[in-house]
Amino acid sequence: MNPYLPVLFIFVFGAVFGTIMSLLAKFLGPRKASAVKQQVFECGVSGDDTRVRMSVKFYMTAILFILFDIETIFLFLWARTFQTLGWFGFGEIMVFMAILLVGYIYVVKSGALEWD
Amino acid sequence: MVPVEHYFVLALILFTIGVVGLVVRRHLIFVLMSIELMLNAVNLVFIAASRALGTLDGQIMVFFVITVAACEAAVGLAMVISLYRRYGTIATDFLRTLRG
Amino acid sequence: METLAIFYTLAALVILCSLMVITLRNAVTSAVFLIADLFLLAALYAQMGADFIAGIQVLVYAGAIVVLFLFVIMLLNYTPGHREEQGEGGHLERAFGAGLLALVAGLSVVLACSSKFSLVLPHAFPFADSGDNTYQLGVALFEKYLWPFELSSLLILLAIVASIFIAKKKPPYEGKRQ
Amino acid sequence: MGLDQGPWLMPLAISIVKFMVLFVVLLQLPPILIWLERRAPALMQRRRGPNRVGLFKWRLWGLLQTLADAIKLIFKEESVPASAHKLLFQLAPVLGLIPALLVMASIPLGPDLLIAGQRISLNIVRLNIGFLFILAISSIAVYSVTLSGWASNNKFALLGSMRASAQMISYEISLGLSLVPMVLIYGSFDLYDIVNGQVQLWAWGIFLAPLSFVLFLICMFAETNRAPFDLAEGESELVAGFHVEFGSTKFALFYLSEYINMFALSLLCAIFFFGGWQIPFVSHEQLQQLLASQNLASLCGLAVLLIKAAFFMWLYIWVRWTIPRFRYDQLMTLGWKFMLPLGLVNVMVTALVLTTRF
Repeated sequence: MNPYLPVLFIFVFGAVFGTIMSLLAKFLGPRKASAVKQQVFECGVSGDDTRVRMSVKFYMTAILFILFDIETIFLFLWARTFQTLGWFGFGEIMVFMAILLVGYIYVVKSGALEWD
Repeated sequence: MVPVEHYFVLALILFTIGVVGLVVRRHLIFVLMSIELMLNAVNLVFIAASRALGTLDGQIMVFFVITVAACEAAVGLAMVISLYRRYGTIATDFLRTLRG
Repeated sequence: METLAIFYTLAALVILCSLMVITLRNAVTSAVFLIADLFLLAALYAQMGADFIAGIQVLVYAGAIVVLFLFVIMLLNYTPGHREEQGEGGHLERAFGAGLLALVAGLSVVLACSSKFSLVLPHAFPFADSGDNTYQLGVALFEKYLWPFELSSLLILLAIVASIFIAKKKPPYEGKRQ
Repeated sequence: MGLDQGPWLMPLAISIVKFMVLFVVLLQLPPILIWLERRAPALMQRRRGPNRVGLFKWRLWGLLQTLADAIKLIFKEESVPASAHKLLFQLAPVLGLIPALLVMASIPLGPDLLIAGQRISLNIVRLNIGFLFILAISSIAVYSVTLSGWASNNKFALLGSMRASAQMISYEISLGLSLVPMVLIYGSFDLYDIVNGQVQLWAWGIFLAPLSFVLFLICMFAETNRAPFDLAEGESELVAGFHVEFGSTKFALFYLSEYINMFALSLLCAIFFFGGWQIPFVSHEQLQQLLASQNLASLCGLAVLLIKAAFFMWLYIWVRWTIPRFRYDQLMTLGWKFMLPLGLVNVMVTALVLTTRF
């Protein structure tokens, strides 16, 4: 059997179950919609505009996440093969990480990780 | 077994959709997403060819393409942020007037 | 036979999602379809025996790059009712795009129907999938592709420095926000 | 790879049956855990906690309180904000549930059973890439958080979701890095191989890679947005974070996936660092001889794994009432300036030790 077949099944099952669950409330619960009830919950402050100024820090976190995620992938691949590669692979990955360490130091120094 | 040509045709269609998105949309975010689509079309060709030829080189190329795509997205979106903070818009039509 | 059916289903979904990505008005829904697209492509890769690549496709592409896209879209203050006000492509571009798509669609139908279309590639070559090709992939990467591997670390370094530098730079005046 | 790999109908049917059993068990998790989360702090703080709801004259320590809550939750009126994005508002809870189920399904729960001459493995999804699949799938869970905040078009929800997703992605790196030494030591991505490498007590992950364990434990809490890292839903500042607009069954879905994720991470912690279903000093073969039955021995293994995982579930609750909430800058500093370098050093040291030994 293709090992991805159960994955497909669980995917479909989760989607169907989740949709049914979230639609269930429409039929079981009372339905008395009113304009006030359908406002967003903002402690009495009305207005449906979410133009919040987002901090650019969130975005910097996401950038760093991508780049270090790729590093992790390379590390995983190396970890899987390192028993055959031995010292050679170790040296290779050390160079790789040393180069990325420069980037990490730059990030720390540049203050991109300082949340205030 | 699916013949390798099928994958190539699919990749061709995917790439064309990316090109069309690039031409039609004038919003930098969509432009970048179209580029991701095009890169994915290339990845598909690499993997299909790698299987057809029975080598792993294509898969390793995909590895590098994904690395490049990540870097491209990071730098590209950094520029989007920077442009938006500076001019308040990221429509390519407007940005074209910045020449010179 | 089933394999072919699965391929056609996946391919149709990929094309559908990609079209959604470039046609939808709202950037967030577009990004959601991009996620679906990347997922389906990962399924195609897995079907071709490239498990590890499928894994990193989901992990890096669907799990990280699109997160970045979403973060930027939210940073640009897209709200659910929001549509981009300005800067849509003109009629010329639209006509060109539609024409190109029609051309390629026609071409691919012709290609799919004609039995003559066959590349020089020895297709249906038995792929060396002895179960786990992650190991072989790793060995190939770290031995044959040693230099590209090391150079990719330089690329990542450059990307880190460049993106942080560009995004961090404060604009000379914080104005002109509509 | 395709469907043309031998018979598929029967194995698929077996997988579906196994998954259904698992799913029914998972549905019991939230009621029991919520009950525990109310009673345990009551015990710690010398009060009673909810203890009234029971059947007729038996109070059952208030165990039926959560059942009553669940019924109430389902029959609540659902209100969708008028300015919300309707489609994504529906989609977000489902997007959280699917990864949780997939992760749970790919964790092996014990040695194989032997029923009617057929080997039945106690896991459902077993792929070539092993636990990389788990990492990949759990990285999708972030969208549930991000999209739910955005789709509800609410300032608090948006802010909470941005915080929560930034936190999740930050700690995902450390989570991945803390597992690299496991691959180095046991030489495989397959969770079965990792457990089979831990037969001896001294070969358990916690003894071979103690730093990995610490990192993994911290990431466990951060990834599930639990206390002390629950500031994404800090009641006092952000009302409830990303799911403030979600009520009724959608809220129940968020809860369900949160508890499934907690359980999955507890199981993974037991598998990676505490030998999975291995019992110290008694190997599976010895146990088989002792009990004179393979199935009994396997069920013993399952029970042992569940006990180990239960400890970590208890730890979740324990920590929640012990350690105060972090501040957001502290959280990010911890993630990026301590966990990440420590994880890298951990990988290097493990590799160095292993390479010199070969």
